[in-house]
Amino acid sequence: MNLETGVKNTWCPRCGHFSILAAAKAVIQELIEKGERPEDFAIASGIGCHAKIVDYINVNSFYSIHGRVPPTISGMKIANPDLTVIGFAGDGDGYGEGVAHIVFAAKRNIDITMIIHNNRIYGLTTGQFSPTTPQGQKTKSTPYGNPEYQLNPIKLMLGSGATFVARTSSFDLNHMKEMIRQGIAHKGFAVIDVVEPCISFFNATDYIRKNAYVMENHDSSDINKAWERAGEWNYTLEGKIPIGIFYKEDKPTFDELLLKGKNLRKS
Amino acid sequence: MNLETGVKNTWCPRCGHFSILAAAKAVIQELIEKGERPEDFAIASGIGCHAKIVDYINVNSFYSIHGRVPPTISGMKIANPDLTVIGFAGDGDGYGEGVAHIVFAAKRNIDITMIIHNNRIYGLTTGQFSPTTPQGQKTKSTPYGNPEYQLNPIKLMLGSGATFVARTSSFDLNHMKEMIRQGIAHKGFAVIDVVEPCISFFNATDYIRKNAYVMENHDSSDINKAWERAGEWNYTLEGKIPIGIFYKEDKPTFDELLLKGKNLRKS
Amino acid sequence: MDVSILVGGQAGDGIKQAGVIIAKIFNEIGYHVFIYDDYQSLVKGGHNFSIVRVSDEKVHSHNDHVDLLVAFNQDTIEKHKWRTKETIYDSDKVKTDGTGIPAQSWAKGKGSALLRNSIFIGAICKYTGVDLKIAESIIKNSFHKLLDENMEALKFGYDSVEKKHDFKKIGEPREVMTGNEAISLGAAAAGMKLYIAYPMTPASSILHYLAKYGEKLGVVTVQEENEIAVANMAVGSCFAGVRTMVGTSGGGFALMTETVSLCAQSETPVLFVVSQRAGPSTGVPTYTMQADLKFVLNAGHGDVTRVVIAPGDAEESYLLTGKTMNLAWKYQIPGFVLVDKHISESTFSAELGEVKPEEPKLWDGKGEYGRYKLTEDGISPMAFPGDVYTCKGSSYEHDEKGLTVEEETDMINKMQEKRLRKMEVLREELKGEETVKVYGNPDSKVTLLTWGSTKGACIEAAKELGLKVVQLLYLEPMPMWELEKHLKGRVIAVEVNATGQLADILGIKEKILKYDGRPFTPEELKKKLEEIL
Amino acid sequence: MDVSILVGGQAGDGIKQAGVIIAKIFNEIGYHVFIYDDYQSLVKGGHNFSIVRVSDEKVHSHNDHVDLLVAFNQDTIEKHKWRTKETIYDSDKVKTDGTGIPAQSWAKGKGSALLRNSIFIGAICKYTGVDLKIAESIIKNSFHKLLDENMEALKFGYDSVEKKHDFKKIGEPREVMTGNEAISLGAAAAGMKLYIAYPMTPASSILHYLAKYGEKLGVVTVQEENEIAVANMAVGSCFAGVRTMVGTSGGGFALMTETVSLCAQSETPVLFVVSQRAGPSTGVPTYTMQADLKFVLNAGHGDVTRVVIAPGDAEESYLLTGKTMNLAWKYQIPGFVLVDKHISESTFSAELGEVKPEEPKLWDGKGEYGRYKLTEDGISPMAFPGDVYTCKGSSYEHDEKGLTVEEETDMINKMQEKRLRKMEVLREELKGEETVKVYGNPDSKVTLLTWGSTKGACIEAAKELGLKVVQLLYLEPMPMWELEKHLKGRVIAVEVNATGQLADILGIKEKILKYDGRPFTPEELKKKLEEIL
Ligand SMILES: Cc1ncc(C[n+]2csc(CCOP(=O)(O)OP(=O)(O)O)c2C)c(N)n1
Ligand SMILES: Cc1ncc(C[n+]2csc(CCOP(=O)(O)OP(=O)(O)O)c2C)c(N)n1
Ligand code: SF4
Ligand code: SF4
Ligand SMILES: [Mg+2]
Ligand SMILES: [Mg+2]
Repeated sequence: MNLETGVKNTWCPRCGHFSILAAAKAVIQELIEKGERPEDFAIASGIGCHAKIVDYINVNSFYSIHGRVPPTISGMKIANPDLTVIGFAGDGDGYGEGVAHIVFAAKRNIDITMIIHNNRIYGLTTGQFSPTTPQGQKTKSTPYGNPEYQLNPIKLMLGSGATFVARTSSFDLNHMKEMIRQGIAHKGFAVIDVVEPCISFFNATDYIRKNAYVMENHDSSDINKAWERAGEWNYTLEGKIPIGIFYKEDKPTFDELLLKGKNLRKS
Repeated sequence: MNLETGVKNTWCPRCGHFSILAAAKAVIQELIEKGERPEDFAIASGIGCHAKIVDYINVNSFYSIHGRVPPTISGMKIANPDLTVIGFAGDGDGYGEGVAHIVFAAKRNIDITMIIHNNRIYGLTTGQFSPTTPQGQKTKSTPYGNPEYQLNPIKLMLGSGATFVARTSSFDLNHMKEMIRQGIAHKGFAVIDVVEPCISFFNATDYIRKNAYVMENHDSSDINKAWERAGEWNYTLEGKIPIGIFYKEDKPTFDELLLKGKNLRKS
Repeated sequence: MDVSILVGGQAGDGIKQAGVIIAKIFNEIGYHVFIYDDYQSLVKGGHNFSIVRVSDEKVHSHNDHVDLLVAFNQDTIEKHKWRTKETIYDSDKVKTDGTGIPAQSWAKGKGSALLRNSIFIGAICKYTGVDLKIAESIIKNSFHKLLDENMEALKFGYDSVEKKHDFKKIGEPREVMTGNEAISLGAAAAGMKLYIAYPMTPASSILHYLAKYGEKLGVVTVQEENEIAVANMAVGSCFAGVRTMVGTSGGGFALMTETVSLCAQSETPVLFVVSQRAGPSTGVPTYTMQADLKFVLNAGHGDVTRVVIAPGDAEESYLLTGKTMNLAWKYQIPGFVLVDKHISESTFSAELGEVKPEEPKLWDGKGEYGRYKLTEDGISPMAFPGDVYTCKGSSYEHDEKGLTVEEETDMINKMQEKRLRKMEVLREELKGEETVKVYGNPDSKVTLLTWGSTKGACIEAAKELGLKVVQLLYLEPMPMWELEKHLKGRVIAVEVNATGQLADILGIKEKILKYDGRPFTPEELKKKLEEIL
Repeated sequence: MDVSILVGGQAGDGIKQAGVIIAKIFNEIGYHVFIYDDYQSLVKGGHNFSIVRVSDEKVHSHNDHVDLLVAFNQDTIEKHKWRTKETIYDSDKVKTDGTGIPAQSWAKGKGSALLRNSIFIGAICKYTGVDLKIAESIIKNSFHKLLDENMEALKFGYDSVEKKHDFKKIGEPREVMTGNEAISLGAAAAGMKLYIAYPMTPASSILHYLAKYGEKLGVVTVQEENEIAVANMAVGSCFAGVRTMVGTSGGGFALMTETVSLCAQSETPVLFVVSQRAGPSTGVPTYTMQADLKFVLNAGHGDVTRVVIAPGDAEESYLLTGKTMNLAWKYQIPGFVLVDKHISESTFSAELGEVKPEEPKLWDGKGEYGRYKLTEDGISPMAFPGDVYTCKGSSYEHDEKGLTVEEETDMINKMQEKRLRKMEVLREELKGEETVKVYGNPDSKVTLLTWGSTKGACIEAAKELGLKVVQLLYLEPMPMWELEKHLKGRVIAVEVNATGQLADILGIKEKILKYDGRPFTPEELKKKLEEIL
């Protein structure tokens, strides 16, 4: 199965998005080799540098508009629950413009997987602060320092009722793949926050490389422990960054509860 | 100071909104008596039964559109930080249509107070399920039971970084007043979730009356304890409902950080 | 035979339901019916009324004058006494002339004030000479609580008044439905499998209706967190091959406009129902207006392709919603059903036409699939995820495979032209369809131009004055080829908005407008016409 | 004297900045300048170019042919060789004829490839005979890093080529600014204190500019979570008495349309800047188009009142933004500055006119304050929270105090009429203003109709062909009184969109359109005109 589209990649050299592309492609490839039909993949992205990813993977895709990935792929899932739908969003796209949708997708526990390219900056629009840009950071729109406190999306997702909340780092390909693999395997809403650098506008390469570490002995079935661990790193430029699954819970999904076994596309 | 507008109240008899109106009016009255200028109050509401409250309190007000109270009053505050701005929203209005805004107002810690009339239903549109309607509940739009899990807004607000998160009950006038008083006094973003019945479409009067109790020995400065307590009641129709301040933290507000002492209205 | 009955009381009295039952009773004996509902943005109290018009001819509007007033409270008398000759009222709550029934005390004695409805319905049966059995069977099908008490109440009401008229069975019953029900049924008949909405008056009852009867119709309903999510979820489900409709009113539609443009660029056939109410902004939210016309015609940034239709009653709502669904899929463009509160929430007699799903141009399975193949008619064959794996939709300008194009100006031109070409083909197709309807006196020198909910009033006023009426069904593409034929001589546009939006688009100078949220009645329109003719 | 220089390379090479510095150099010696920037939706790589046009007459457009090509890479040669007579290029990276400079190796030796910019600027100075000191002082003001190295680079470039031209100082410098900078300054001059936005090309640079220079201009900037928040925060701040502007492009504007309607109903004077780009939807996001015209004119549900202006260069952007701000506040209606990428991001010479804040009608402090007092001209005196305590704004239809009205049809009528009355008064006021501009041959039988960014190309093409040009500045109210005077004979609309939106509104049949995202050049337009004249 050839997942290449032949489209020229226009990301800046060493952009974190490359690794996410590699990880996602590898996992899709893996699943197809294991017998999933390539026809049953449907991916979507919003708008941002990250969003170009749909042009780089040769499966069914919808290049949507800024912030609207969760409802778009939810619509696909409801139309045809046999599809494996994966959404790619940026921190601006997913936690900013479209934050309402990710909160509600989590709340509903619809069976979709959201991969957030969290470079903590608006890349494509050339470097304004994003919801996860640390306070004080100088950006194009805050040349004297960002006056906003940054969001902790792990906490936000826990607070929204997400049943699979994970963080990974774009510098750890294997870990990324494992998180994506598990996120897709999770029956229900899965969000994977990928901490990565934007080389051109917020190059935290060294910091992320040095400080990301895989959580051990964490009980991901305990919502209170998940919350506490989420508080360990607050999306600043200081301290260690725990990666791994913060929380996982199994419960009936929205699409199951809504469709009760129907497939609208095939009915 | 006469806070009456003379407008005929059109809420259903025994609607929870009456008590919220009484409490809010009492606190505003109190503050004016203590010396705050009546001119310096500015309130706003979205759209919903709750929203009629601005027609019933004779201070400056803006009857906004559905879901948009937080940016509206944030604009007032940024324009003139001498104003005391209070927003009234419904559960549909504040946690549904406008959820993005309340998440970001919390994140920024802008000095506004949001009072949420949480009757867990869309009242004005005659009874569709809202973000906080319990799963399984039969409503106009889900006559065979709500397929969505309900949101726990206390958790959502903690996850968004709110610095003052409280819950109260429309059946406890004094407690409501105390929460509103403290919410307004809090320098920063304050959200008060008022659990109340909609007599016509989700009459949980008895349940709320019986089960709301004031938290004691709760350390509201501890974010992890706040989270745990928030998990005590999950917006179902079962179990006790802790009311009081879940979390409170003092840190510089967005308007301070942004304006650095300026008043745009007066400059 | 043309009789109007006004039932009035408070929100919470069940006035609306009473109106529907009265209409169904007369429908049962073969009459045409129309119900106008009037209520405010509140749930209990206030003043609600329904005017039920019963006629042996087709009717699509109510009149100012009514033949019988049924008053649940004093307010109804104060507000409507001027309209009527005869009155039946609750003598426990109302002081007036006419026939009083101690309804409140009787109903309370039986355990529920809501029983008053059945009392008055019984009274109306006697008054009009209709067999009480008809009311009994309708009430049995409508109410599920206190059935015995309701039967007693009917009887009590029946026995409390004198017979004044003698309505006989004149034919077989028709369907009785609101505009919103007709839209729901028309979409379902055209293959809709998914309806997505966020509640908003006057579109909400589509959601309620389909949530309740969806199982039977093969339609699933989803209520989303806001209108943006609604529209984009619909994009996702259409992309995955499922016919999807969304519904809202002007303010909610505003939030969908970014997605309208997405539909045009990505060629995704979402069907939008926009039911207008009195604006701007929240305005007078439970009343009617036709002031979102220009907004809907021009919504979305860029050169957006679309099809927009405006039905004027329930039958047209059914047929044209089905038609729009099929056209949207055939041409892969967003479709719009533009109605207003006066159609959505009014109740009509209806004989439904035939609607069925028409297959769009599908991919033949040969070669590699590309979503945006350039073709002569601009229409690219469709295929869906699950069937293929190279179906790539996009909001960006794109090549035939759906991959982004920024530098190749040639491809940009081709794709812009492809999208416009589809509209040319659609325009040609519509030349063979009924895009306008003409009523009344064909030789009249004066023509009334109507669209949507002013249809009923226009036809009746024109009939009395001997005028011609042209009703515009399609608003985009605008059927100029028909209008040029029919809009000759003196043309007067009749619209329920403050600026005369259709008149402005067509360059028509003379117009009769109304913008207090209330629809025209034929009487009122006739008076206004007489002033200027 | 009219010379064009094209600088081309990759994103990340600093091409845009090079263009600006070149323009500033010629500005310094009294020339008019214009810069067209061309880039894609990526940050590194791809192909960027700037065309700097230098002239002793006013210019608002670039041409296809350039006099000098400055190539940072081979791509630039392949793409632009056809345009040019002479070439300066980086001989480390490019193979072609002309003057090669080993820029890459020299710059890398000094520590930064970005020094190539200064090398080529130095080379251009020598080539055109401009004193290197001018470049030195401009670079000192623009760059803050590697200053010494940049000075050396200038010198190196200067010494690497032969002098070919001899540009002398012909006058004093003017302002050099982009359309977006002019909009920012015009709004600030008219009293803007708050600018709120969510980033979106091509409006983002207003946010960047005001964030950087706001302190000096007395303007605070806020970036919100999305465009809905932006628009509603602006409603809040305007309600509290602070002049506020927001800026976005079509897709972001779509999300603001519910609030446009709110502004009309609540009479809140938010100023919207909509800078168009190539659509529909994401389209070709870094390229230009004028296809949001109908959307902006009709955005918002209900009968919305608004004022919309379309400047065609930086000077007009400054003056008319100021004007729109003042009109919005005077009439308490939403105001719109409608531009496109080709104005927002192009750089112009400008001599700024006079703009100052004009006081709206304020409350006289007598009696109890009511926000919506009914007055003869429809304008209610303003007062703000902090000054009064009974200022009640509303999205609902309301009475004079701003309290909700649903049943009183009389008050509903009065308020609808009051809002429309303001527009009548505004229309009368504009009859005394310059709402259209006329250029070229007044006796020509052919008139080009232009709005916004097609102005420059139209004026130049018309000059060569002896035609008349009418430029529309106000789009709402549409100045029919002027258009009727000037649009006589054969009228050809020139627009950068696929359907001819203005032509359609005005019923103009003949049009020249372009919709590949690229603006017209005078040469191209002239050719198209010659084909049909
Ligand atoms: C409605 C709307 N608003 C704004 C934009 C402009 N825009 C495009 S991408 C983007 C931000 C991208 O940031 P992020 O999502 O973090 O992605 P990244 O580029 O960093 O990968 C913005 C604001 C848009 N396309 N649509
Ligand atoms: C954009 C938009 N969408 C939908 C509506 C319709 N609407 C009005 S109020 C309301 C819900 C009200 O529920 P809630 O906020 O919980 O207030 P309550 O009536 O329960 O007090 C809705 C959906 C609207 N006014 N605007
Ligand atoms: S700008 Fe940042 S996010 Fe975008 S491609 Fe470059 S490095 Fe990646
Ligand atoms: S419908 Fe519910 S929320 Fe609305 S006024 Fe009645 S009781 Fe209150
Ligand atoms: Mg980002
Ligand atoms: Mg509610």
